[in-house]
Amino acid sequence: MTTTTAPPLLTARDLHVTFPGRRGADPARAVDGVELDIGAGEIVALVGESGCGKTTLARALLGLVRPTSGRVTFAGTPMEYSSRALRAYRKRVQLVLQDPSGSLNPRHTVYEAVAEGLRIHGYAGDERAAVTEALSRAGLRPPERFLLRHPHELSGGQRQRVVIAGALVLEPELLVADEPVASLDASVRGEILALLLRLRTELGLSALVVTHDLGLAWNIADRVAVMYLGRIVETGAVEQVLSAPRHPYTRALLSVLPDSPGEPEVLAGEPPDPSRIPPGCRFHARCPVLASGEAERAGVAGACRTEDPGVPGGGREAEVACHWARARAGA
Amino acid sequence: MSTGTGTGPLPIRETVAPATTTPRRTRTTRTTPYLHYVAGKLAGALVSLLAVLITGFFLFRLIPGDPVRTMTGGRPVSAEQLAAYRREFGLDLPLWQQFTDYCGKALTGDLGTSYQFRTPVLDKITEALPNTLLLTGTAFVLYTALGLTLGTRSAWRHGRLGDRLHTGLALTLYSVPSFWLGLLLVIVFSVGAGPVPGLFPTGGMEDAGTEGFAHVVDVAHHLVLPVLTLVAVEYGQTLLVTRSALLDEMGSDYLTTARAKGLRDDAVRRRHAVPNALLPTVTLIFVNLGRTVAGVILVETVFSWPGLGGLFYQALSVPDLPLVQGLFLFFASAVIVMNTLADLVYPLLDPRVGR
Amino acid sequence: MTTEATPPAAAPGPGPRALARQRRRRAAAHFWRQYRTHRAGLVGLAVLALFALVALTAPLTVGSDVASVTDAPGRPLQGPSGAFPLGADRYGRNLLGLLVWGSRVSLLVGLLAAVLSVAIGALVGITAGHFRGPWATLLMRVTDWFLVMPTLVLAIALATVMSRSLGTVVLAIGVTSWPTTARLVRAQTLAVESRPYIERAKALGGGHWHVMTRHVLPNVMPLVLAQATLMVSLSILSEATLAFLGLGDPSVVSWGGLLQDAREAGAVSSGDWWYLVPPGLAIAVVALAFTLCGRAVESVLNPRLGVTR
Amino acid sequence: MTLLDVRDLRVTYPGGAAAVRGVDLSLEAGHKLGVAGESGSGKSTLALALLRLLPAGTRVTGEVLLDGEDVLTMRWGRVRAVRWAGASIVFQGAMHSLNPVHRVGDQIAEPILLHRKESGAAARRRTGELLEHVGLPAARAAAYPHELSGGQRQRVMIAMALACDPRLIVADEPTTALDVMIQAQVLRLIERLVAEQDLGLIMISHDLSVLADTCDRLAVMYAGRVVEEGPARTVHEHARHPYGQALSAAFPRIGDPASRYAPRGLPGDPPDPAALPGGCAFHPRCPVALAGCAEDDPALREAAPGHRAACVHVTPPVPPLPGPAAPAAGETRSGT
Amino acid sequence: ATPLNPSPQQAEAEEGKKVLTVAVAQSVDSLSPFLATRLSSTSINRLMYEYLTDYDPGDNHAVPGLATEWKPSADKLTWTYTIRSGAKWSDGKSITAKDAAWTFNKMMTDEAAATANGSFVANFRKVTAPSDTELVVELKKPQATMTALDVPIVPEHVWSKVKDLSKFNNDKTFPVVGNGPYVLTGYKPDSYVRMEANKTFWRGAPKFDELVFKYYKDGDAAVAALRKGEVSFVSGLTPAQADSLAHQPDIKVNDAPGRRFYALAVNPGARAKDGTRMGDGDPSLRDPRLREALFRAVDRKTLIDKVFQGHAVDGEGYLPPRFSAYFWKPSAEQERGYDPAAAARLLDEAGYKKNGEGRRTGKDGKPLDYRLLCHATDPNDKAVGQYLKEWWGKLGIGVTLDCLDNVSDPWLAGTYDLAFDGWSVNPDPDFVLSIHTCDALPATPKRTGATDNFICDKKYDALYARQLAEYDPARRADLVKQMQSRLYDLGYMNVMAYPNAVEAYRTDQIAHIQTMPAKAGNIYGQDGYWSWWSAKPAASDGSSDDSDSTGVVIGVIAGAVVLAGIAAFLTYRRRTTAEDRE
Ligand SMILES: Nc1ncnc2c1ncn2[C@@H]1O[C@H](COP(=O)(O)OP(=O)(O)OP(=O)(O)O)[C@@H](O)[C@H]1O
Ligand SMILES: Nc1ncnc2c1ncn2[C@@H]1O[C@H](COP(=O)(O)OP(=O)(O)OP(=O)(O)O)[C@@H](O)[C@H]1O
Ligand SMILES: [Mg+2]
Ligand SMILES: [Mg+2]
Repeated sequence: MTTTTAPPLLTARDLHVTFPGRRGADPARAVDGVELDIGAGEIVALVGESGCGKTTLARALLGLVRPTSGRVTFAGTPMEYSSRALRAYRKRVQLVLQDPSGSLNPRHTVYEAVAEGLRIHGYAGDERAAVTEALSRAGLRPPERFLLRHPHELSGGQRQRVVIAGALVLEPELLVADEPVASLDASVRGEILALLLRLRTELGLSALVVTHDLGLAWNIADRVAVMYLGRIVETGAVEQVLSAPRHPYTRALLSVLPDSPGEPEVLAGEPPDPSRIPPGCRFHARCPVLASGEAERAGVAGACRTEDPGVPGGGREAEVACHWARARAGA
Repeated sequence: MSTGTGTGPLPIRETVAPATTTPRRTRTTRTTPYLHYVAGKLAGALVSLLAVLITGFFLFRLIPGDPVRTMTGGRPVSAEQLAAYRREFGLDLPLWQQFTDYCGKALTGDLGTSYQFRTPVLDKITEALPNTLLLTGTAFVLYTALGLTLGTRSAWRHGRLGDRLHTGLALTLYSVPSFWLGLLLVIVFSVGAGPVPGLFPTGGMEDAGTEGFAHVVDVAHHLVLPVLTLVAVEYGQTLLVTRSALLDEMGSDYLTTARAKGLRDDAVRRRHAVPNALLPTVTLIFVNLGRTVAGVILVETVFSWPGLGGLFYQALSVPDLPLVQGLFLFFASAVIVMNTLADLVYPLLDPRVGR
Repeated sequence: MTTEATPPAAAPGPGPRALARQRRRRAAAHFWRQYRTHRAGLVGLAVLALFALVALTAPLTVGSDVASVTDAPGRPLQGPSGAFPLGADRYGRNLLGLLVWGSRVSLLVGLLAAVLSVAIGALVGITAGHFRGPWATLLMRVTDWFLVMPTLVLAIALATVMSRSLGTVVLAIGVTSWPTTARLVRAQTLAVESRPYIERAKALGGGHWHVMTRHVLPNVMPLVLAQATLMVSLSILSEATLAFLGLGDPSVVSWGGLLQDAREAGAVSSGDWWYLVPPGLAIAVVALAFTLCGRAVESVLNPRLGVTR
Repeated sequence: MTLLDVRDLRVTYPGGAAAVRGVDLSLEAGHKLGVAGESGSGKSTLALALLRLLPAGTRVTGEVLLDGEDVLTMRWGRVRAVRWAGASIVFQGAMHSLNPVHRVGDQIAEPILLHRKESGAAARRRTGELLEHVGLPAARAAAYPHELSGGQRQRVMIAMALACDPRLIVADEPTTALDVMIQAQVLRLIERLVAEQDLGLIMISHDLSVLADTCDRLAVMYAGRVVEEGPARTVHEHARHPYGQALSAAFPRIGDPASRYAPRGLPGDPPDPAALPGGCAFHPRCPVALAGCAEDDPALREAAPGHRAACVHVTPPVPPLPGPAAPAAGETRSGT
Repeated sequence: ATPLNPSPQQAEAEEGKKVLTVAVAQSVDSLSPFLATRLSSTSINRLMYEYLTDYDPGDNHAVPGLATEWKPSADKLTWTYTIRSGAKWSDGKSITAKDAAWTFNKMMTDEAAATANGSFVANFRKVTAPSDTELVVELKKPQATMTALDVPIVPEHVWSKVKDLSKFNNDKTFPVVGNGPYVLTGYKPDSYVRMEANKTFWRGAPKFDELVFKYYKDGDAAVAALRKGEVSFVSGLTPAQADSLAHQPDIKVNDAPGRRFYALAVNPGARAKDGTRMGDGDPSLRDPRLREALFRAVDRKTLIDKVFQGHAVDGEGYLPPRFSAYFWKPSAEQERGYDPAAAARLLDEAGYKKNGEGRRTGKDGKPLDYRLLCHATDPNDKAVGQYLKEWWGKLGIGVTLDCLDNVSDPWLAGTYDLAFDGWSVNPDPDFVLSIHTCDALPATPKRTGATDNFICDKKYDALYARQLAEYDPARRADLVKQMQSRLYDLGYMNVMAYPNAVEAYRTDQIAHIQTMPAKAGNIYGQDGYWSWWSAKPAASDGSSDDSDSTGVVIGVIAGAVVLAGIAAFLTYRRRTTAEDRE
């Protein structure tokens, strides 16, 4: 996809989401200063390990959790949290969840599941026509065959298509997909991803795809944002970030993929805890570059431990929040 | 706050997952979460007790009529005497003051004086309490043991003949009114019916004038039928709850793991399945004490057992308001206390809760 | 491309209303097919049908005259005979007729109390499960409190402070027995609320009302239904208990009332079993039948209960 | 002698679902066999059948020779002795495979006490060693499962599997529920342990690339049957069965321009084991199915030395393959 | 006897003790004679403490008790009692007039002591004991009931130590010092009361060595216990129980005319002494013709046959026939016999016409509909209520049965139309007569009076005053009969029946027992201790004990077998499960 210079469709500026700690624990800063732009017709992949705040960010973008601070702007207007404004907003932005089986009410037929959005928004036109069209667009053809089925009568891939159809029927401008294929079978996965790509070409839909699977980003995304502990630490075009990662964390993520060449850099320790974010660079405690002394050699070890490397802008330029990477680039 | 179960009617279908949030991974320190948990539960219990106290007061103020007149039971009483009674029972004070007095007294264990016995209510309660404890305690131990054993067996071999028989019997006995069963037992085993001789005493707890070992045997002899009645109507509940709790666990992967380790079948059941199935059951058992309390009222009435249930029945038919109110408070608080105990014990059984 | 070509579906198919009807019919048929496999449930249903028939036709078969004491045809406490298959009560009334007549009150009170209790429980449960914050906490506190109260003690207390009537009995049972339902419904509501489709409904723009009526309620309904069935048996038992304790309405004939009459008349020790056994048996059988039906309904709706790997 | 030899294993569940339909496998000691396949293809069923852990009422036929001894015909007492001591299993979800109410140390020690008849103290010592072996401090023995993270729990499972020094370990999707990073940790750990202790390993996964990276040989299952079998790399990179091809294409190699903006998948739905299509079970989804595929169910055929596939397109003299990404248009597809 | 044998009879029989066990249904409210009001407790008090005078079991005339002689002064205001000399308390101390004087004075000065029997001393001016054998009571007004002072005399040397009589229940330290035929030796609330024979009782020691009142909440349990010989005596039998026991060997059913009357009371428009109206009784009931019509529709014979099943006597006058001296019945023209047709006619004449629905309407045009207050715990009330409802329903008058646990509130407040009423009558009828005087009305609506159902009639009051001052028994009896006649004519109290006292005892345990009145009298709750004092043990007392002990043995064996069976079953199951599955 060629980059355009039109203003982004959705922007998140300095977004924070903090969950109060339970029973005396510290509050969890699940999203901790995120800057992100999604342009019209762009597919952005948000990757990161488990618990880094991807889902929370996605929910915040939809207004399902209220950010503690920061702002989300959609098509130039800042998001409001009154229920009326939210409803209008949610007509234009749709969410697709990881687990299609769970996303469908087992008591609703496919028809009802798809028509739900229309009913909520008081759709005036021909409901049935809209539903069948959305279904066929999502690849369930002929749609009549599916209308009366219940979710349990569908395969996983079909269910995810129903969910996508339910989102499409409202003709949204942006689709936020939270791990849309993670629970699907390997063989079905490609089909759904192909569908997303097709929708982009056919309808000009933008998408934010949340995933922990870098291969998925490679498959469909234009741009990738790597998230670590509530913050985006590296962002840039897919080819660039995945072929020449600059942040040690991105490197490590790529290196542990089975097919990747070279020795895997397995990060020690458990996934980090958003209620205890380390000072300085939030990655420094697990950073292999710091551990191997390379950062020391680059003269940034001190900064790594004490200085926050900042937040990369959410725009199209490749950026990285790493003292060492910047030092190298500068060198 | 009690864990998510009901005193219910039929707990078979209770969702036994502790409804209170169970943080799975709070690892800040070892002890404070438990203390937090305990504090929460105790606070909850206190609130409940307070609610009981308030209800106890106002519920019985709803009764139409003048308590003093009830107290004198229609005997000719001079106005002076009535006034004296009113003063004695604090009924001449404004309602709010009666309420504060009542609360203050209740907190110090003074539940007022029974109209009919002219004895402090607390004395009547402490007098009857050991007898009730003996009856319910014995029944409780027996029906819990029976319910647990048969329940686990039924679930483990569910669908088999034994399971069907046990569940069937449990359901049937569960549907039988306890007082009716008690009466039938009296007819058959006390009065003697047909070839069955009257084996057991018809009522009461003891015969006058036995001492020592003979007295123990005597009481045990009197205990048989009431306990049998209580056990018969109550064990089904435990059985069914245990059974469904265990059935829920039956498909669990950790059981397959245990089998894969080469454990024998009954070791898998005893060591792995039962402890997990027990957790929901334990809460339920405690919560169901409320039901047992109710059952005791009927059984004690049918078997002339000199316990709290019988006392309650007597107090009701007068009605002896301070006694009814006191017993109400007592029953409710006892159940609340038991539930709180269960809540406090629960984390000791289930490491996932309250840590 | 996903699905192979099939004979094209009958052109512009039925409208959404018709679809919904069709679906409901199918669901009912499916339910019945499943239910049929539960033998105990079928037995329970048959028994209930029988009792319902007996109760409904009672005005035709026995008529309200059976309850009349002045026209009582038999001798007091007359044993079973041809004319009096179950003997006579202490007024010389035909016990079989009374049993039939009493089924009306027992079933009615049972049903009403169960409906009341389940309605309160469902309302409280759904609200407490859906809304968070102080309101839900308060509701649950109240529920918890009612839950730990010895139900019968509370019901007795209520029946004592109110006047003797069927309404009182219904109220006393209904008002004291709802918390179990509330608990269950709340747990179910919480479970439903944590399902992703609720998140999806919210993301589609659905509000509280939408979520509660379109998603929570339909998912809770089966549970409520099963619970109601089980509750009936409990209510019938409670009614009998209250009547037995003398807290019922003495001027209507109910099974519990008959038992109390029997006991007051001293039927237990004088060996007049026909006065004592049939009403108790009727209570037990109906309660059992409702329980069996309830369990069958429950296991149809929640198959996990019965089957495991 | 081969450590494990499975011959014509068939498993039918009580409901009539034929979950495994004639599987032959063999594994030498010290080797690692990967079993791949989509959900429901019968991988876990196969694993359970090896130790006769299937629920009562399941019909199992064939032979499972463990060190020459047929597990399926053993007395129960012997089966219990073989379990864990001869072969152990690391189950799919560690969260659920550990008993939540017992400390993990006790759970590890349980098979030791049972099979080795060791004293409590010795078992405790061994438990500590095992935990340290898998990279956990011995003190964690006192923890309850819920106090551990997913990766730690999976390591406990592995430590438990090693407890009685079995000759064979079956790892059923040991990493599916885990994060990429933890998955890598666990895979390294398994590789290391297998290499150190000369164990036989059967690893089950749906991720062909993971298996190819870890195992020596790969078997691809479809609808209860092995449809392709051969050296891991070869199967991953040059699969001969159309299903194997689809599976390996599902996980793109980063940097491979061919897969950029070109996700590949397999149309159609996974089959229902209770109502399998006739002929080759794969034919309804097969992009290269022939008319005869609906009737004949091909057996495994030699595609190359040590590499077999069950597809009519496979002929022993290696023919040029139809390009995996370019199935000829729909004309070969059979209608249903 | 085996060590397993807990039977008290047997245990005592070993030592040669004869035990009489009596089933009681009412729990004891208090054992203090100053507080006890229930029949169960006053009967026990009667056995513990002697009164000044007793009633003859034959014809109820006063006979010496603690007092051997008594005489009024000429002005009728001073009574002098000679106290028996030489009699001793059970602890050996002598009984003197001082004890009696202390008892009465305590009741006159201590409000708590007046709780139970205060009415007896209400008219006393002063009580003194000039010597050990002389008790002098000075009255405010003449009082004919001075030989019917049912006041237990307690030992001063024990009771003067009690601090607060309102809290002292006399049930903590045993044996309790007394002077009656039995001495209280043990009490377990709601279980039993145990008494031993007082060997030094002046009238002679009882024949049984021990008397146990055993508590049975449930009447059926008590009857079953009698059947098995667990108890020797049961009272308060229902007709069904009596009938079934009648055929039992070794059991004698004693069906004696009771001392109760069972009546239908009408609210005459309740009012206080100051004239203020109370309650909300239906004004139409003040019409005597309506009341008569109501009562003429009551078929007392059916009630006796069906409800009491013959165990009652048809009600006529106010006092039961048992008290022959005072018994009165209406003359033929006075009598309101059963005649529904006449009743309907009366109503028609009085202008209570039937409306379209067949219901009688009152003067205000509204249908007549009355509330009938009944005791929820009394089966007879409920049963009779059913009949009344149907009978009056046929007349066109509606009735709602208001069955309450606590009837005293509406009763005392006058918020009822009709009500069931009934009193146990003492040998001296003064009390049941006094409750219908104007004087018994409450002073103001806020107060509680002694009145029964607010009847206030000048003519009746005059007769009452005359009889109270009349010390000649025959003339007094005549006045009492006139009062009953007046009461009958007023038509506010309609006695329907005199329920019998239906009791049963084991003839193999009790050879003989005194009834009161001697022929056709009752046993439990007599006006005196005659029954328990006179009861003679049967010679062959013990056959039941054997069966009892075999019962225990069989019970124990049965229990053991069941337990063993369960254990065997469980172990068997365990073994099979272990093998046949994985
Ligand atoms: N409602 C909540 N209350 C408290 N903490 C929460 C809540 N939701 C999420 N968190 C915490 O916030 C952090 C980020 O969670 P999030 O679900 O966004 O992660 P994720 O990147 O989507 O992880 P995964 O890949 O596992 O889905 C986690 O540590 C989580 O525990
Ligand atoms: N207890 C059972 N009863 C009936 N059918 C079963 C049972 N267990 C599994 N099956 C069926 O057998 C088939 C194979 O199941 P299995 O669990 O072996 O698949 P799998 O390859 O391990 O899948 P996954 O990747 O999802 O774990 C599935 O279609 C499943 O539905
Ligand atoms: Mg997530
Ligand atoms: Mg599996």
